[in-house]
Amino acid sequence: MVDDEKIVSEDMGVQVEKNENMEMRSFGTVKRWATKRSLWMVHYCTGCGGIELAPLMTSRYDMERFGMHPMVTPRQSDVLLITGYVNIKTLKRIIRTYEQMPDPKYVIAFGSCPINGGPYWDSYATINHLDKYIPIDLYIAGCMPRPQSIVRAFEDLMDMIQDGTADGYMRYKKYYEPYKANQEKIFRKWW
Amino acid sequence: MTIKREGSLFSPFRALKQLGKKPHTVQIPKVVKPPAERYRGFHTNDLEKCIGCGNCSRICPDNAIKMVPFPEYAKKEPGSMPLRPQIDYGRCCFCALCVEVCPTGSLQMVKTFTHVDDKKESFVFIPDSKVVHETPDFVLDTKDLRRK
Amino acid sequence: MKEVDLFFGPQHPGITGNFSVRVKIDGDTVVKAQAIPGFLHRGFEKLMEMRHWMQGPPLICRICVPDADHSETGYSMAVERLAGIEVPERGKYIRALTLEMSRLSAYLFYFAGYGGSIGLYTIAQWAIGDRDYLLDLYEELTGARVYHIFNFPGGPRWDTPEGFEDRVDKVMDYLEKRLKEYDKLYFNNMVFLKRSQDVAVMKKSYAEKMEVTGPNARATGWAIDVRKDDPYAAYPDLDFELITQDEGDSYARVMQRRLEFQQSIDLVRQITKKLRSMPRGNVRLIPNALHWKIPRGEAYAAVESSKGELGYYVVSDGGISPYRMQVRGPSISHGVQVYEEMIVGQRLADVAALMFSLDVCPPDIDR
Amino acid sequence: MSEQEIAERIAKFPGADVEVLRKGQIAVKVPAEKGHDAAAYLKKMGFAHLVAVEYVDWIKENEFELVYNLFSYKMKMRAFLKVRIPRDKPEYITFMDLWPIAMTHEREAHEMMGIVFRKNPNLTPFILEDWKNLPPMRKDFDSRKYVKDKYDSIPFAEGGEQ
Repeated sequence: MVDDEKIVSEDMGVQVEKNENMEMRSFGTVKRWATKRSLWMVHYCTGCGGIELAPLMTSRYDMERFGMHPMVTPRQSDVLLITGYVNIKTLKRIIRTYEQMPDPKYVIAFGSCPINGGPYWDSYATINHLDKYIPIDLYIAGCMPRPQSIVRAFEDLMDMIQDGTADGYMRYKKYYEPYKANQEKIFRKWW
Repeated sequence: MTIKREGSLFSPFRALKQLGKKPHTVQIPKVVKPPAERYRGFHTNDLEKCIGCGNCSRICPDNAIKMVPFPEYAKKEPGSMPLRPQIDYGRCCFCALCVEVCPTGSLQMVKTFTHVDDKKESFVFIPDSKVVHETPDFVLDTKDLRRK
Repeated sequence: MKEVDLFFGPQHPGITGNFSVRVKIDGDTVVKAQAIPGFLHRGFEKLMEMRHWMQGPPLICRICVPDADHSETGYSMAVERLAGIEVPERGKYIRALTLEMSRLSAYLFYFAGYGGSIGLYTIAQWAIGDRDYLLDLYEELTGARVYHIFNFPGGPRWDTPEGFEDRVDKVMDYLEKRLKEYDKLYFNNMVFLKRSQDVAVMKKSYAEKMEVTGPNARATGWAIDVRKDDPYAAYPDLDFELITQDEGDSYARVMQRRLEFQQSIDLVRQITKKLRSMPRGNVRLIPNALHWKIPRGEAYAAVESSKGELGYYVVSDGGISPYRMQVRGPSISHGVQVYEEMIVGQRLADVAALMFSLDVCPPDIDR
Repeated sequence: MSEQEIAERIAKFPGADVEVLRKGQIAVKVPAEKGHDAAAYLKKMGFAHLVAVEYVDWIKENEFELVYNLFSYKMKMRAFLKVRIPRDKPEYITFMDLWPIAMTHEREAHEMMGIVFRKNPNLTPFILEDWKNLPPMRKDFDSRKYVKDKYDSIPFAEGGEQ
């Protein structure tokens, strides 16, 4: 068992190195352009904001015009939407989902609640600052944000991907220890 | 009021008829769909009119409004306080209770609603009468919709 | 054969909201199920003890997300009963208008969800798209799309804008026209019939035993409705008959909503007709929002939400905030125990479909 | 039937303290040991439906109050059957034999208030997960203090700047 784990982690190391090499070449620009044009998001509505995703995904505001589509599994997705407040029971699943997603991955937080608690600022069941536990690339103001705001956020995210400033997943690797320590303060046991 | 209980194999294809219709998709961001007249968006505050009473801060169910000192408004008129509201949009739930209890009517809500940023600090600001928002999207115009 | 444990959700596109079911399957037949709620728990009942009476509606509207107006109104009614205040006549009608529009939008969400869960994605596209016209109306009346924060203790916040009734009627005409197309595409569709007829039959006796309320109970032939049994808002003056079905299967549950959809359209038309003939202005009694004290006592108020009876039990100790407030979410009966029992013996493909057909709303179980 | 007539009929149950609250709502207080009998009596009388089980923490009197919210679709009347149990020993008997749905309500009351219902087989964790603190709906549980101690004390992962 131990040997297996070693092999896996070594494999991952090789993978990371390869990616960095690819970034070094000018091929990176093309790759980023291609990434931003086909963002698939995880079909996971974690809070009340999921209700505004429905008009966005369907005919009235039609998200597929931007090359975005809900994907049923996290392993094929690029974007994780945190749609509203995060309960501690959900946070565990969010972290699991986030860690399952392949690089590059982006997180957009909806509404007031993930920023500073929102209406549930004094609730014992919801965390107030989501960015203590996972890195977030973009915040959207509003309760709920209107579909226009969400579309704007997607556009901004695409611009950020093109610039290379949407680096949440790299920050997660860099600050992995503090992130993990914060997560462990919340949960007594993992599963 | 009963529905015929019979199915047909062609029922699913009836949707194809919709192909000839005009789409009802709102083509944002190319087309701007302005919000309604009563829409509760971000706040504006007439700093001259505001008397710093702090009613908004007390009624806020989310503890989002903090009164911050403004020394230049000190002793301007009797009964006014040198304080002005600072609003945290990481707390605000856009209920407009603060607008309802404002005795002078200086605190208002306007129709702009978009603020997207990667910095958390940008969600806390002191609303005043001119600058609705830090990002230039408060003009509902197609040209301004791209943040560049 | 070997039995397999399977986790359904919380990250699963077929699950309503954020919910999880742990099923034990034999082949693809479910032999045991355990519902795991709590992913949307926010502790409303605790938070309300720390808010003033008037600060309630901005928070409490979040109990059931697709059906926010019923949540606000139930709370407001309980507070009104405690304080002994009566809403002005026009206020009652505007309140009933928002409630019926909320029911329409929740039913459209329901059609979309059930259609999506059995593979009819066109319906999901249509129904959610049509729901948006109702949200536009809401935006015009209340100033927000989803959380309207409109029905306060004492009455609705504002009067209707000029010409609003005509625009409501226009949208109702549109929805009625669309409902005919829905009939052809959805309610007569072979896929829908095959997937829903004789699936998960709920008997009337079972519904009575397990205290199922709302459209699910009426689909079994049990004629109950809070609008009739414990009338509120403008419903005593409105003319409508209860609709019931007899079969109690998934088909009956969907058809129950489809028939009530038509009924709600008729009710909205009655309300707008009445609103036009009324003098404008007096809609709300405004107590002092900052220091409003409610006499000691307790009260219960229930509304017929799109999922069933949504009730609020409010206790006051004479202070400026509730001493205790408890919510009776409609899904607490049909979302946990009834769902766990009804799913046994169904196919795996129906786990999500049954959840939609019962209209389980996880946030009102968790609160 | 008016509220007064129904209240008089309920008052025939020994030990019941009946009060008409308002139109369509009657409160019935009984001693804790007679709660199950009173519930059976009310069920037989026509209050056949258990809408919810409410639980109130009266911390000054050192008691928990359980409110069985009953409804009669025939009489169109609600009855709140109230029993009080001591706060130090929060135990009560389950009403599952009268209304099967009481299982879920009692499971919730057990989790949120810490009341143990004897003979209820399913008092497993329901909504909360890994909860080791006081049951959250108790009055002596301070949510704001808990948030301050638990969530606000956690530092930002990326040096406090972000």
